[in-house]
Amino acid sequence: MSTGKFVRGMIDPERAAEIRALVPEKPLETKRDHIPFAKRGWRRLTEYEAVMLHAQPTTDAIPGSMDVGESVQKWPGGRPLFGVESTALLSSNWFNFRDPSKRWYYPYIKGKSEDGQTTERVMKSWADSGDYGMMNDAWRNQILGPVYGAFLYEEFGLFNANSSTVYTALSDLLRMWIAESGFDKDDAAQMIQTQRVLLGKIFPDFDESLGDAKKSWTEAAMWKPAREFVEHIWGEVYDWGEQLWAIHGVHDHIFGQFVRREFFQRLAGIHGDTLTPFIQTQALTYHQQAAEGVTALFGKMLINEEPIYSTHNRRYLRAWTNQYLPQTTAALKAFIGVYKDLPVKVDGITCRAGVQASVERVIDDWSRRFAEPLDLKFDRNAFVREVMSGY
Amino acid sequence: MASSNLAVKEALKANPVPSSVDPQEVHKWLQDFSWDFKAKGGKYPTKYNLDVNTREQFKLTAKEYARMESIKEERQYGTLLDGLDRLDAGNKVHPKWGEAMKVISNFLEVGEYAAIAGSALLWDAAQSPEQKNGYLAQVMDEVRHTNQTAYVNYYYGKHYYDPAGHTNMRQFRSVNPLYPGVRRAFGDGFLAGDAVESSINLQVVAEACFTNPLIVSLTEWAAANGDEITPTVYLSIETDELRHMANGYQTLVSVMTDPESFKYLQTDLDNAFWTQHKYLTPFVGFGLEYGSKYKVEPWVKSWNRWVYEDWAGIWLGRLQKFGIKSPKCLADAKKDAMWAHHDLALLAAALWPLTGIRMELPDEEAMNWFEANYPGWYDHYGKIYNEWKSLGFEDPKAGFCPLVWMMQNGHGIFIDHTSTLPFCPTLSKSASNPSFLEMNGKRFAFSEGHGERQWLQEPERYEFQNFFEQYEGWELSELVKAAGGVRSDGKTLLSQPHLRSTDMWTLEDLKRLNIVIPDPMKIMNWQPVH
Amino acid sequence: MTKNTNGYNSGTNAKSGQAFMDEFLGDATSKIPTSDAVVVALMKSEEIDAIIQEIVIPMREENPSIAIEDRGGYYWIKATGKLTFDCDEASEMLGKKYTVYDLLVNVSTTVGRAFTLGNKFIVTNELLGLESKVESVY
Amino acid sequence: MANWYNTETRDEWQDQINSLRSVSAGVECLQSFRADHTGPDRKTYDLKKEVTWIESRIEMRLGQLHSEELISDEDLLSKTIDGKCAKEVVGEWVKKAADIDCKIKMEGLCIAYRKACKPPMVPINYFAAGEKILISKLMRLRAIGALDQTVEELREMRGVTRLSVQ
Repeated sequence: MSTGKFVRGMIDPERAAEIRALVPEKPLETKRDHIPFAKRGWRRLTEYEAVMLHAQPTTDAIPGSMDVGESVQKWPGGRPLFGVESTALLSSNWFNFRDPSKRWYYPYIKGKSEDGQTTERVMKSWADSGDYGMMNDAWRNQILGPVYGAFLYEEFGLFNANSSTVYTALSDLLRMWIAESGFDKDDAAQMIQTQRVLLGKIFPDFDESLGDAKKSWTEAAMWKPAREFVEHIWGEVYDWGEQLWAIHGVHDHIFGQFVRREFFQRLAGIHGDTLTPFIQTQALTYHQQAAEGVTALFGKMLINEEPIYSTHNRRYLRAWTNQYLPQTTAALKAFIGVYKDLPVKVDGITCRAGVQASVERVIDDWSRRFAEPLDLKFDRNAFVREVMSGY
Repeated sequence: MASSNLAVKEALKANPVPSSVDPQEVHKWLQDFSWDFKAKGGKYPTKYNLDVNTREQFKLTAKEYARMESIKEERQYGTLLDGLDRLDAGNKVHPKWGEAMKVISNFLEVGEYAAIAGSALLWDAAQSPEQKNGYLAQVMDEVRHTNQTAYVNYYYGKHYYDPAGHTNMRQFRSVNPLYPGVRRAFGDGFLAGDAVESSINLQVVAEACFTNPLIVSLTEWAAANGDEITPTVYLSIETDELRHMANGYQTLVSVMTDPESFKYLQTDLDNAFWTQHKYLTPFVGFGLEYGSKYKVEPWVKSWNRWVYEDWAGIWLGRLQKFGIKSPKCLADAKKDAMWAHHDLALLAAALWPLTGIRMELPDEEAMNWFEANYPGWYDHYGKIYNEWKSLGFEDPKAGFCPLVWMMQNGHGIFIDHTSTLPFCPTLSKSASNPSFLEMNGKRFAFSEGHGERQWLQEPERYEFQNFFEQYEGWELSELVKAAGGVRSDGKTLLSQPHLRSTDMWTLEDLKRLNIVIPDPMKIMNWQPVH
Repeated sequence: MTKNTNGYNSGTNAKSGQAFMDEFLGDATSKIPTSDAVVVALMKSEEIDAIIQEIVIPMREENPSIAIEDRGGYYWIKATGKLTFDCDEASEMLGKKYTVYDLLVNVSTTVGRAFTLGNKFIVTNELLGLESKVESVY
Repeated sequence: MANWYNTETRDEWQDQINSLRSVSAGVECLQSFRADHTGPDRKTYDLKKEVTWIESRIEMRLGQLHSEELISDEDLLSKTIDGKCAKEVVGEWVKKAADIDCKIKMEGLCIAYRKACKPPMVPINYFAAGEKILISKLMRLRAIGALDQTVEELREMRGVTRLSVQ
């Protein structure tokens, strides 16, 4: 309840009358379309895109920028705040990117809030109704303890790797989408721990602390290639295009999807664990949205619709894929040994044929989404053979 | 009450509800989320070692952050799109203010946008996972704020009777001589440099100090002038800023406990304070006092409360016992708080065709208010405004141009090479100590010594083209037209020197002034001082 | 005019015109001061109006230094020492679930060190991390 | 592609850049452009309105020519544009900085590093890693005592000439 002491122009009769007298009968300008100067890109701007496009105050050295001149204050040594030096990729207009999920802050954050609210209800129901009683003890203590816990580090590491991509990306709509993808990774790591905290409350024998998980992540052979990928991309790669491609376009679409979907989501059920699939569904959705953005950025914007630098960009994407695919292969091969330790074995799912089908599913999906549209050549059967040699 | 609650808490802790997980229960594990490896560490240059054990004060998880922000968004857009829409709020704003918001919100957007990347730089530099999580939330907040500040222009563009300028300021600002300054302080200053220096610029000075008057106090001026749109958005923006201020504070904590790091801090603090103050003090004061019909309180008093007594006193003052000292520029900053916005207002009026807004000179009532609160104002500024008015400042047929008047009366305008702000040495009442220098065959102008020091110490950071250099040789009406400064009738200017809907200036009127943009550092007879 | 030294227009700001200018620019104020106060701005809303009436105003009994000012869209509060907003208490008073993060929806700014502690929101003059630890209830 | 701002100078340079047909020609063009027109030690400020725009267009063209070369992926990603090991080249610059304890000398080295190595001369992953080390050192050397030097001392240190209007 306001004290009413403060004089507000809208409701104070004297001021309101004075203001009303100044408003002309007809608007002074009939055109109300926002940023009328903007290029359409590959589709009509959404309301959000009209609000955001060209918010980035960049120099005109970055193709597509609206500003003129040079950035005013630079790093010591002379590095500008945003510069084309930050990636080997080239574009005729960095401002052409449009997020295919059409997410902007409000719907994005609302969606995540809804995910959180649903999780709260699901966890309560799962715990109160005694659903947890179905869970296999060994699955809980040998898999959800160290293995699921270790996967938290993969997600958290990839979250950190996104800091430099948000910092250096070359246009506004692109930066928004990347920030959301980075935030999703932080969330995915935290949701694993949220689940583990709940398990710790329900099961006296479950230790939610992260000591064993971290030990597994840093020392176990099953995580070594994946961990080395994460460490490399987090600590040593500066090219933000390379980072995005390597994270979302290669590693996470093959290794991450396998671990989340083919391993945890699929196998939890046969171990009486109905909670993990629910939690991982969120991470799968987040990955899907990241993958769509990657497809739009690399496939559509930088290759298919790029008039000048398409060949150049394809060359780099191929080179990066050739660099990171073997490491992803090694990561999956090392991880796949985990099937030996599964408490419950089900024919057709955990047997060699079942696992090979899982491997084929992720690699075929990757091939269809990323390799084929970009004309990236790789030996699919050799990939499957190599991965399965770790089984 | 407090003690009984504590008992409840303690009981809950001993016997936790097993079916739910509090966000803070998850947050307490964040410090264990990281691991050590050879290549770990920030990717960008820094002088500092950030402590891996630094904590974060708000203890948010991603999901709880999303829930909280989602409520903010629902309330804000609900108010705008339902309540204020039905009230026709866009047309209940005093035009003086509705025009000022064309520039204020757009310029603030520059800062919010740069802060996305600035927070990402800190997310990269921080070693403590809690800090990284806090900086990440700030990245998302800054995405939100860019949306919000832009949405104020977008909303005005849809609902206010003069959308021109609200819709296309992102293009026209390129020719506004005040724009490079906001790019420097709010843009580059937030992200182009040492992460800790950026943090001090962004979080410790711009956010903890200047957003209070810029975003909180400004809503009082808005409401007083009939604008309920801006308070709805800006007060909601500021609900995120306190976490950013805490982020900035923890950045300081994370380097203060390390003597090797601490020794670099005072230099960055002094530089960041001057960098931000140099732009924000005049810009905010100008926006509030000259962009309003109905006054709230003198800018210098707001400055005294928010900047000097509370920010300096509560933030820096308490840190003095840990070795933080007063910025050496503080006395000059206070003088600027009194006068710099009046200096800027005079130049903005002189440069009106390039501002993109309709502005009018202070009327008698405003002049009285200025004189009462800034004794000596009339003799210095008021007289000039009255002379300009009598010479036909508003009249498109009079052929009067204040820029020409200034040159004819020996009042040269230069651009300060560090802050990029225009200044007029002969008419300045703020902390002024102009100097003109030549190095490697190029001439540079500085309005005062603190900025000159910054340039002399790090010249390669300030290699840029100022307004005069960039547009030298352009005829004024050609420049305005090229940059989108004309309305949809193809002739009437976006910018106007009055608020009426009659006698509006056209391109032809501007062309008749026959102004070709000069570079004063080239055309004047500069000689070495011996 | 309030006599509270934390009042909105107390100290130098109680003066005006030349007297204000002389004090503001005087030598005595050319160095940073040290203040033990904290400031909170609460954006007006249903819940905040109730919290001001039922929680903040009664706090003055224990801490008379608390000053409250209506600034149009928000309430400005300044106090010496510390301000603690207990959201369990607010929840009981509002008759609905109201967590500390719900309160933060309408906390428009703070000056001082602000933090959450369980379901409490606290702004303190203490230097967290230097003079005291960042505590957690968990 | 271009926004509202364009000049004849830019058009002329764009034609010249488009006519670059080999990496070696591009490298020569970029190196001489950077030496003449960029940084506080540039030879001339004649192109100051256009400098970052022209430099970026040369860089983009040169990057394109580089990726068209018949070199291995490994060489594309890890060698300098003239075929040297990027890691070693950057290592040499870092080694040069090791004994410098003068901020002016360090500043000179950092500016020279940028002119010589900024992509596409050296791939960003190597260039930026080197820049991190060099600039961190420069910033440390600069920060100590920075507030104690008077403006007059700084002017002398820079060798600037004071001007006034006659």
